[in-house]
Amino acid sequence: MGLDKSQIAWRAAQDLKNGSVVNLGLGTPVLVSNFVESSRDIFFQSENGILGVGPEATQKAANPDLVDAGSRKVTLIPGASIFDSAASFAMIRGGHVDVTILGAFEVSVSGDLANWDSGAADKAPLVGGAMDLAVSAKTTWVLMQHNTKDNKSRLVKDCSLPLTAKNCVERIYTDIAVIDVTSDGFLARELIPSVSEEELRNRTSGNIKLASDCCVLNAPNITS
Amino acid sequence: MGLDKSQIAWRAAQDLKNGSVVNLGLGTPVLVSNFVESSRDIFFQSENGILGVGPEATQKAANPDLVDAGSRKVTLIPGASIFDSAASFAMIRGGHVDVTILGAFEVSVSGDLANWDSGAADKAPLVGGAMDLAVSAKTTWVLMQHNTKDNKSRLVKDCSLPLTAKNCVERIYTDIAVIDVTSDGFLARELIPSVSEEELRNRTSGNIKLASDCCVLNAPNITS
Amino acid sequence: MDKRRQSAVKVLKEIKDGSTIMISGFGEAGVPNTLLSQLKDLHPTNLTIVVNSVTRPHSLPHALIEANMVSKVITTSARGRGKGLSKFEEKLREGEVELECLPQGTFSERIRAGGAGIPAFFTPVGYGTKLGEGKETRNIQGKDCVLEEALTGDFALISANKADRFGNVNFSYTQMNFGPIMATACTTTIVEARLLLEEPLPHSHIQLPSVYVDYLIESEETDHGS
Amino acid sequence: MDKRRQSAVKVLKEIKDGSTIMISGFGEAGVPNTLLSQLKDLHPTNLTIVVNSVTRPHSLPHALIEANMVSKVITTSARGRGKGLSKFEEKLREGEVELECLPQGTFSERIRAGGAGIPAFFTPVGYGTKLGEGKETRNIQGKDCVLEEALTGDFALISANKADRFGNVNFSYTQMNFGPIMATACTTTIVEARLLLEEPLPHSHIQLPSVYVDYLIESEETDHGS
Repeated sequence: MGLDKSQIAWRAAQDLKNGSVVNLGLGTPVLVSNFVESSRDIFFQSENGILGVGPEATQKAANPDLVDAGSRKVTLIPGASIFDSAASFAMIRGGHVDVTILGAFEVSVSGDLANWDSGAADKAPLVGGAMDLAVSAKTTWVLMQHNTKDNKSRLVKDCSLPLTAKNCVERIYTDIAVIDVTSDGFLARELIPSVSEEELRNRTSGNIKLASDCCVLNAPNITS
Repeated sequence: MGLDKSQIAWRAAQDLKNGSVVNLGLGTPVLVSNFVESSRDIFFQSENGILGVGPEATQKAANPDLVDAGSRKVTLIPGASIFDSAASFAMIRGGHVDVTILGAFEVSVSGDLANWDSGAADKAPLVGGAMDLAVSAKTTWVLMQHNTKDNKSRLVKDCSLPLTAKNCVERIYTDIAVIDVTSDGFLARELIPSVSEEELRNRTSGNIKLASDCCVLNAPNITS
Repeated sequence: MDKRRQSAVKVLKEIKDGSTIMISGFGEAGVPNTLLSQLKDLHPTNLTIVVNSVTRPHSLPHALIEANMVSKVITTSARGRGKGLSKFEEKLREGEVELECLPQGTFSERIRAGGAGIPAFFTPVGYGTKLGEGKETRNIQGKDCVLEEALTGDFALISANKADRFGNVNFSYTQMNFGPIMATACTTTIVEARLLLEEPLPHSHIQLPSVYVDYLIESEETDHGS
Repeated sequence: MDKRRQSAVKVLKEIKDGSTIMISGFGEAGVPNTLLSQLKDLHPTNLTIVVNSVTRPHSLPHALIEANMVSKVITTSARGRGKGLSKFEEKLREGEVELECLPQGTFSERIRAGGAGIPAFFTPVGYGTKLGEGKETRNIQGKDCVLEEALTGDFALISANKADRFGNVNFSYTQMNFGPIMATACTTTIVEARLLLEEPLPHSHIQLPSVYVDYLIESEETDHGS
């Protein structure tokens, strides 16, 4: 069994540096904030105009005017600020966000990201802030299932779906591994105990190697 | 005797529409605000970031943090707002200022304006917000002496000094006349009683005509 | 100077067929529901709407499309929720509505540029993607960019918290989103606010200066503080 | 997180010879005099300074030039007051200092672009003038424009009224001017403020968000309210 979504988010949270500014995408990425203690002074940016998103609001305290980019009613942490959308994307595009953590359909061996258009027939496009974030953040990480439901690799030689941005992903957290995108291809940094190097290769399209110091990927049990 | 600076400013003030947004340049233009009653709801914009500049502050009330673009310590009128320089020039360049009133060295018959570089040897340039204002305001008016100290016309066929902007001036208020810049050349709308049509022609370079309904330009005595 | 108006209908009647309308809102925050619901009744047609999202089938921006009032949508988020097609997606498939989908930062910046007198700008976002196709490209300061033009509109419909009679506006939390920039980019801006004040807002509370606002209408929503 | 520092000197020592420094201020409002006076003592050289005006001979930006610390000035207002030449104008004549003079809106927008990740933009301002010479031109949406590139810096020196330990900043009236945009456009931003607070500023008082601020120094000026 691989990691569940919360465990993938937990693992990514361990790599965030104290004091950094982080934008979380919808889905699994937004769970990352559950695993960051407030003492770490990490500021979550939400592209609708918040720096310093706090925990989701209780139903009682919920204010319909205070939502994050995923339309969750949220709170603010001490030191939070609010601004308009042009200022928010000036912040993002200007490179002032340290880490953006996004979901993805595919990531290529050269770090190309496809996460905005699933190619479903007649469904209209939805890009939101994904392109701005992927192009502009100092670091782009992806959280995703290693494989699709029909067992295709989401790590690929070339993306088959429309690109979000070229050459932007630095690290991928999947349900079975932590993988860096290097000039030499995918490099597994950590692997869960139940998956062998051979299985990892079989489940991955595109060139993948194990780092010489590749560790065991262990995540705690998380009950939500 | 022609109008003095206060009288030129007074005359221009008569043409401002109630409720308009107006930016005043240094020198004679800034005097225009002395002749606008607060009941007219005219909002003076100052390019350092004020909409709603009020009268100059008394020495007692002066706040060194509240200055206009001419570094005068000023007050705010009710409804005034303050913003940063990028927002201020977004307001100006975006065409949200109705009238800009500027001083000038020369105005050409096609409305070209020269008001930022006197051509003095070795003196460095100073452009400030003049180009942005002249290009972008819905209407650009000029207040200036009709002639230089050595009796050259400041209304010219072609500007000899470096341009501020092309084809921007709509109306000129001088010490002897009110003149529109039309596709047919300068058109005097008002002329002071002591100056004849012939004298106006002699004191003006470039094609100038008298409007068929040209009026007498009278200004009250102003003691400051 | 008093920009407050009793009747939204009277003001909204200025919106003719074929107008371009910008609509504020992100998620459920800052959507001008009072104005949109009256606009729907007035039913101008052939509108271009500029709005961040039309994903929610029960939202009023989506309702304008369903009511056959809209010929073009400029947005960042067009995909209907769920696997089936939304009414908008059906109209899109039938070619009844035109769509321009933009990255949200490009969407914001094009609107800001429209209000700020910047006719066009280069941005690295969208380069090498389907949304950058057909756009002029250039490498500037080492970055591959696409050229984007300013976006302007005829009417901005904005939701806010408080406004004074001069037209100065204050927003509540993330209600702000696209409101301030859309107000700068449109010929006529109509703001609905929960509280319309006789007395001027203090300058430190003003998030949208009066010069950008033409009419103020009382919102039918309740105040959520700021 | 606490960005407050006791010693301005320690922070300013990071400014090496050859750095590009943006300096806030319009008239006498918002000039970071505490930081500039200490910087003058530290005397880094070959600096490029980006500052709205160097017209006043007794101002500290002018003093940096007089002290032979500056090799290039990017400004909107270079002309010294009076008919004689200022020290800066003398150095300019002798070719000891380079000058780039910009329309103030272009100056502001290039700095904003630097902070906002917009590598270049078109503006109608300056077209057909001496300040537009040598710049690429294009007619867009009926307007003749020049192309302007983003401006960035190594250090921003900003004057403000209040700041909290996170680095959130509040300005007093027109003290704001170039402060917020310069802070976004520089790698390192140093803010001097009259009041440094342990408690966070309320979000509605924040005019420059913490992410843009690296160090806070107490200003030697007095509080003039906001």
